[in-house]
Amino acid sequence: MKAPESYISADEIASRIPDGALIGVPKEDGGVAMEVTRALVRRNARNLRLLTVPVSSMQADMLIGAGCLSEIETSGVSMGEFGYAPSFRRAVQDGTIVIRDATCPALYAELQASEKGSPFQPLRGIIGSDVLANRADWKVIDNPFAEGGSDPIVLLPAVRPDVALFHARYGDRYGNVWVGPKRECVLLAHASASTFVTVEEIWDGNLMEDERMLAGTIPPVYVDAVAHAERGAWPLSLANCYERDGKHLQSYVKAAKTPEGFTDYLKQHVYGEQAAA
Amino acid sequence: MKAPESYISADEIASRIPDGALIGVPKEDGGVAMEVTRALVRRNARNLRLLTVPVSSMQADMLIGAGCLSEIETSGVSMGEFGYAPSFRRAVQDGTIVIRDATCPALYAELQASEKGSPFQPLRGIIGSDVLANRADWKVIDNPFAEGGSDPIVLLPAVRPDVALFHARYGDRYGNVWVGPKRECVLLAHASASTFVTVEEIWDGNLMEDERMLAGTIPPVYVDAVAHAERGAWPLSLANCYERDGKHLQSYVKAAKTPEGFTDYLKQHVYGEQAAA
Amino acid sequence: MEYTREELLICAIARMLDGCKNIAVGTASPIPGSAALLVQALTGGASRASILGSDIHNPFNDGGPELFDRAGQGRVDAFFLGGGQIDGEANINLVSTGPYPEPDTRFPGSFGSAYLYFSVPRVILFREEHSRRVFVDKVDFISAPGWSPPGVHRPGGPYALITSLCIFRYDRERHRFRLDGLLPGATLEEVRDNTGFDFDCPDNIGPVAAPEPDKLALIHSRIAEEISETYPEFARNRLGWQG
Amino acid sequence: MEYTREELLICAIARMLDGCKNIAVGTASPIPGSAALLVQALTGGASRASILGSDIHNPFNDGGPELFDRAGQGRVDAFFLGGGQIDGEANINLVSTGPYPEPDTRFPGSFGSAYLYFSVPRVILFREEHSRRVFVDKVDFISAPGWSPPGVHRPGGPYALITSLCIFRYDRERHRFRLDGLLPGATLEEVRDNTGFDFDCPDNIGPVAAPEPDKLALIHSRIAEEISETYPEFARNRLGWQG
Repeated sequence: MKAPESYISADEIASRIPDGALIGVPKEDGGVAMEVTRALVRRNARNLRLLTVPVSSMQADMLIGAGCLSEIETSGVSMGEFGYAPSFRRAVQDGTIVIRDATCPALYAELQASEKGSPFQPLRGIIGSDVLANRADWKVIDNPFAEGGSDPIVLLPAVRPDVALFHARYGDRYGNVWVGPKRECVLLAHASASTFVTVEEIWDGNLMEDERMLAGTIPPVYVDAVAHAERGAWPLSLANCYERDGKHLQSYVKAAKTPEGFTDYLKQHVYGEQAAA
Repeated sequence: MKAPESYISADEIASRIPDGALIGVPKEDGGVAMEVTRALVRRNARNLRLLTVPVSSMQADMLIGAGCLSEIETSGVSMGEFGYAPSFRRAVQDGTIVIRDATCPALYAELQASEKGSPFQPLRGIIGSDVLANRADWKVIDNPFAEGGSDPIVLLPAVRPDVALFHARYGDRYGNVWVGPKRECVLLAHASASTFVTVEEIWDGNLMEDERMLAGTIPPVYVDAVAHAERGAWPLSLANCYERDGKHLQSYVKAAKTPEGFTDYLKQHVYGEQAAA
Repeated sequence: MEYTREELLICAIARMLDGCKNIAVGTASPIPGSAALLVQALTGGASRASILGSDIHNPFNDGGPELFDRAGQGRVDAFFLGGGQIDGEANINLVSTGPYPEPDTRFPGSFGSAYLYFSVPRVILFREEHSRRVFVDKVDFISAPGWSPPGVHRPGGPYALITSLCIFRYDRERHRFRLDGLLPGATLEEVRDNTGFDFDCPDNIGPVAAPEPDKLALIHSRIAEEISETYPEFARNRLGWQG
Repeated sequence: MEYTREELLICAIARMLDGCKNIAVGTASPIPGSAALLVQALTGGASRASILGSDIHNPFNDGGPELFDRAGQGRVDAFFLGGGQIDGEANINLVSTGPYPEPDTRFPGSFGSAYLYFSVPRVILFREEHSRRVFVDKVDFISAPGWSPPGVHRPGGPYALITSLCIFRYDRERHRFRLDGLLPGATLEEVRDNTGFDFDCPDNIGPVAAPEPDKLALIHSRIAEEISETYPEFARNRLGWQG
């Protein structure tokens, strides 16, 4: 089915994400907008700050390798069974990127506070870790509901990304996008100032009017622009649509181990004529 | 389709809700388990405490009229366009029930704290209201993230219902229930110690294996027992299934205006042979 | 030009919603709902109406907390509240009269007022019964206060009060209502006689502006149809909808 | 009876999961995942295995926060963690070696450890490389501490540490590991030589108990098949699955 006329392209989305923006993105299997990620590299984006919800793989690594990021807040960047994330590791070791180490539920809590317009959310745990010791923006208070004795608890501040960016399974001509059970994408859209989405397929009909699709649909009040990008998560997976391209990921990890190899990879797969070959 | 053998009856659910239990229920259009409500009246339940999420109509009113409740925490009990809730009004005015007045988002916050295992959740607003003045269990602290000057904010304690009780559109033979976009029911199931559900229809297949149903499905890890109850929300509505029975609600309101009329109503519609006529 | 009281109020409210991007309307509110839909129609959708109870005119789907979350984020610009009692400082009482918790008359409860009154910039109070029973000097129970002391985070608050006799505007600096216009047939004396609180009044209080013809035409066609989904009897009996 | 190291470890872990109702297994964990599935099979589902990355053996569907919410409620009884470094007090480091934030070697990050180590009663540390590089006297960065002072809410914590040489149990009172059993071929001396922290050791340290025949049979049939969905190569190469 043809994309609605209101849809823009992945490159147009990239051009609407300004340098310096704080971008929230889902984890590897959550619907990663890789086509827009490549477009950000192509448009030579700079000083972006990435908030991974709560972890990332190739998306973060590629943006770091291409010099698009000045900062990353994350609970982990890894290529999973393909090994460590080469550009991430290099940049942190060389001190060329600011890293804000977090732990998964703390990142959800920061977004949930933003979703509610609350200044903070409490979270158990974390106390005594160097994660907490290195986060001046996280606070510890005494639980006011504790009975007898001190009961320290961490408060996470609300974090409102400038942009939520993800890839969804369906979009319709009314501006709805369907993420199914990927609640992280719903959270990201609710918590962020603006939301850009690529969709794999065009849904014939109104997703908000289909009782079965409704629970997994994000309505247009939260969505600023949609692009149609077939295989838009490639080489990562899209649930119930395609698996990740393990061979390609392996070759990426191998290439990215050196800056030269990474540059060659970009030439071939990002600047090349056909990215999603 | 026949109900799975693991299903029990609405009356069995009522018998598994012990006297004194704190029961969380959704609002009028959220899937109200009216058949179990009638069964609770039939089994002469006593000292139940009701937490309405966040408001209620006939369910709360009938339980109050029948003397099943000792306490209610609510943001509002009303029969909507059919007028005030007669048993609720009478019981509060006569002081025969303990009322814990709340405001809608505070009730969500109390459950969300329970869902996360957090001791509390912050919420803006409320300050200076008599709602807050009458809730010794709600606390006000100074927002630790405020820059310069005092910034009071309310903290709501986690509230964990003993029982979540609601009516859902579908149940399958694997113990899954489908509530579609009724996120309050998901929240209730997550936040409560146990969950009892009546379902309108039996779904042929596994709801967790249907990509389109997945986002609206509550898996069996949260569900303690399911009953099949056709028109189980009657005389209230079930989304995309049936409208509320306005004529019946009107006759209920009229009857419940006196204790005698209420007793007659119970005889006819709760103790009678065919409740959902 | 002939028009009904409902049409007058719909147009008056629509003027108050000027510039609001997101307008939310609660239950049992056909007149505010019609006004919100009117503004949505007039702005070509730039103003978005969210009618609680409507399947079509409600662009949300994420359950009960969503409205409050959006309000907390500053994403709801206008909302409507009523009150069993309303006093001169715009404190509203949706709970009970007399002593608490064992009152003389119990109302349903505070609903979302104790939150939305703080978070929504333009809260329009709508209470048709204009009597000293409703408009009191001091409410018996504050479901939500009309104003808050400095230091309390409060981007929202009361904007106007609409009754069957008149329209008041609320002065947030002085915590007082100011009479803004009379409804057809109502007099200043009648308003004073039936209002239990003190309010400001300009020297020459005039009538509420009549509905604009283009708005009236829209109300009779598209708006009547749209609101009929949620309030069929109102659309038929009050707006003459024959669909 | 012949068995492989993997089969031994699966059975050893399964014993540690006795009585756990909800067992969650994170990514890249085929051996813990097999153990969890084994316990699920042995208990007829009374113990429930939740394998991250599995479509079938994951009874949850509400997105990323759900695991942490459930753990916070006490609804997760056992979980597995690793560590780039682990020290004698069971502090774990998933972040980096050397100075922070510009380290010598950067690992992926703390993931959920700083939360789950506090909330899950039985956290089993699993780290096959048994070397002084991994098992250090003091970790360079504490992703999650092995113990907390009194007053810190902490229902969870470390339970055991499994390596390619041995199994340690953790003493929560003394914040120390105690050697519990040696893997086939490993000696106490070898463990001492390759462990950078001090640990307790009973006088007669014996081997880890051999797999029970009924468990071995299950592993070769049902468990191999079940784990093959998430870890096909592991099932094929390590458990001999030919499905």
